[in-house]
Amino acid sequence: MSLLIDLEKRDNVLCVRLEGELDHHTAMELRERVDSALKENNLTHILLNLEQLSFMDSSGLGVILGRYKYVQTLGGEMVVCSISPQIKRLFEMSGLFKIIRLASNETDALLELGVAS
Amino acid sequence: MSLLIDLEKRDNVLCVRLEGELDHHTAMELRERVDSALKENNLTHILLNLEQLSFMDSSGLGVILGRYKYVQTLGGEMVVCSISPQIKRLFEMSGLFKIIRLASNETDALLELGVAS
Amino acid sequence: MRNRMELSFSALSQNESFARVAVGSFVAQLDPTMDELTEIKTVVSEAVTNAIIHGYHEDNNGMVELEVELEEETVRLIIRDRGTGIHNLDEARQPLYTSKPELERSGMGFTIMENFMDEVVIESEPMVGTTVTLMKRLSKQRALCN
Amino acid sequence: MRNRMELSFSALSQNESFARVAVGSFVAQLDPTMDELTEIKTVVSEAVTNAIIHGYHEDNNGMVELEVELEEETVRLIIRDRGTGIHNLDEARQPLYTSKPELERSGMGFTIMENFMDEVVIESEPMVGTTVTLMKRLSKQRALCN
Ligand SMILES: Nc1ncnc2c1ncn2[C@@H]1O[C@H](COP(=O)(O)OP(=O)(O)O)[C@@H](O)[C@H]1O
Ligand SMILES: Nc1ncnc2c1ncn2[C@@H]1O[C@H](COP(=O)(O)OP(=O)(O)O)[C@@H](O)[C@H]1O
Repeated sequence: MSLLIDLEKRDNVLCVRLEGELDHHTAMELRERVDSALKENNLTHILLNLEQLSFMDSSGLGVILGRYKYVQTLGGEMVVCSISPQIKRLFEMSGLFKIIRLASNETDALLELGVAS
Repeated sequence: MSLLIDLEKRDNVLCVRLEGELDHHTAMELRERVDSALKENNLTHILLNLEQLSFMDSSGLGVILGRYKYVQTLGGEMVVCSISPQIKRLFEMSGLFKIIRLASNETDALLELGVAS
Repeated sequence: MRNRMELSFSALSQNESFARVAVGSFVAQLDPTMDELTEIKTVVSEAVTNAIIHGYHEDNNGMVELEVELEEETVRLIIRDRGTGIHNLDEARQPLYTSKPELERSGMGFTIMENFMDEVVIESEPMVGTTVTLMKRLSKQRALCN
Repeated sequence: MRNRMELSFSALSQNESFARVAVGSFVAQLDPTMDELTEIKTVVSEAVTNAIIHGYHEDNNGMVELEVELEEETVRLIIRDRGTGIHNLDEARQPLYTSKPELERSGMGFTIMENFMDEVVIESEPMVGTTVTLMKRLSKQRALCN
């Protein structure tokens, strides 16, 4: 697998840490694993940490937007943190940065989601 | 360049340290650099350190045998040291290990060539 | 010196990363910057993914074709499928347009290609297939002239 | 699942490492051991170098063709050139035989292929070209059965 997905529960937040490459192939697995972790643990918020992500393309934008829309239907929120300049460019190009909240690191992201770390 | 060639003069020995990949493409440069360093410095012995060599194929066997023959015409000797199990297999397959002296590390190789380190 | 390669592979999603590695390793011969290399890998990923998802509807009997030509500081890429083709090219090129929202596509593939490359030409015919031709001039040689 | 790729590239020596990276990255999908991966990269290097040096005499208008097919635990490789061909195949396969000693060739290319692969078939016709077909079964699946 070229994408490692690390999932951790912090209060009512699912922390998702990605390492490797997020493309169409790996996006499908990410979607499944995140959605079922939310359901199984009855969580509504997502923290998405992209610090160790070495590659992302528009399929990554799609799966991130998809998770954002999904937690919205649950009344939850999503914060994305630690994104590289290259991935930030994709967020800007697509306008995603206007709807998805960005934080510079995980601590800030957890604070935004109301979890004191 | 996929092969880094480090050359150092120790007494009458040319120490050649390789890092990266030794194939037909990089063998041509190795031959030129080693032969001209021998000539310019009037050296007759070669120590070839393969510790950092990550890949080698039969073109590597050819250039090593070629240097061995060349120092022989100069009345010199060659010792190869720090070779990986994978490269050792190629030496065995070709019978090269019967004519070229191997040492487990650079200190031993220098001793074999009469240089105290 | 001119250097060319042609690559074709089964329309399987695990080949998306393979295509990026192959093109990246070939283009690395021109010594691009890290950003340029990432941009090239990204557009390859976009066009190859489109061929697999849209061109072949993930039928892995389809073959995705790729051509790369290096000449001086210029990288030319062609990505081709012999799949469904595109009915309305103007619509397809719109940012955020996607014909497969159910697959959570972002509709940003063509927009990214246009942002990252110097030239983007899309030719497509329904039932025949799609050919995307991309060109990028690397900065390095011009930087050396300064 | 069956996965196939075809690759062709200019007969330039800098493409030898590119060919190893491309094949290595494709075969990595079968999760070979490090030794198996090195063996496969080595035989690709041997056959591609032969096509460039012997088949095309380093004329970079020539194109080296490569095919890789993965099926279950089996890797099938074809390396083809449309160059000079081999006059005497039995002689060419001898360990240490080389027609270009002046280039410091070791004459070990075919011997290495035979040692590292489970099947080696060489077809060649003077003035038409040479096709080397190689097959290797990876150990992993069999290890899992134990
Ligand atoms: N190779 C292709 N074959 C058929 N249709 C395509 C192809 N590439 C793109 N398209 C069409 O163009 C649309 C926009 O493509 P793109 O901007 O890459 O967004 P996305 O892939 O996210 O849908 C696709 O939704 C599809 O309808
Ligand atoms: N693709 C080819 N086209 C023409 N001749 C070839 C080709 N491959 C091998 N040969 C011939 O077979 C001989 C043995 O090949 P090999 O064992 O790889 O040794 P080497 O490449 O070191 O000469 C070569 O010297 C050459 O004469």
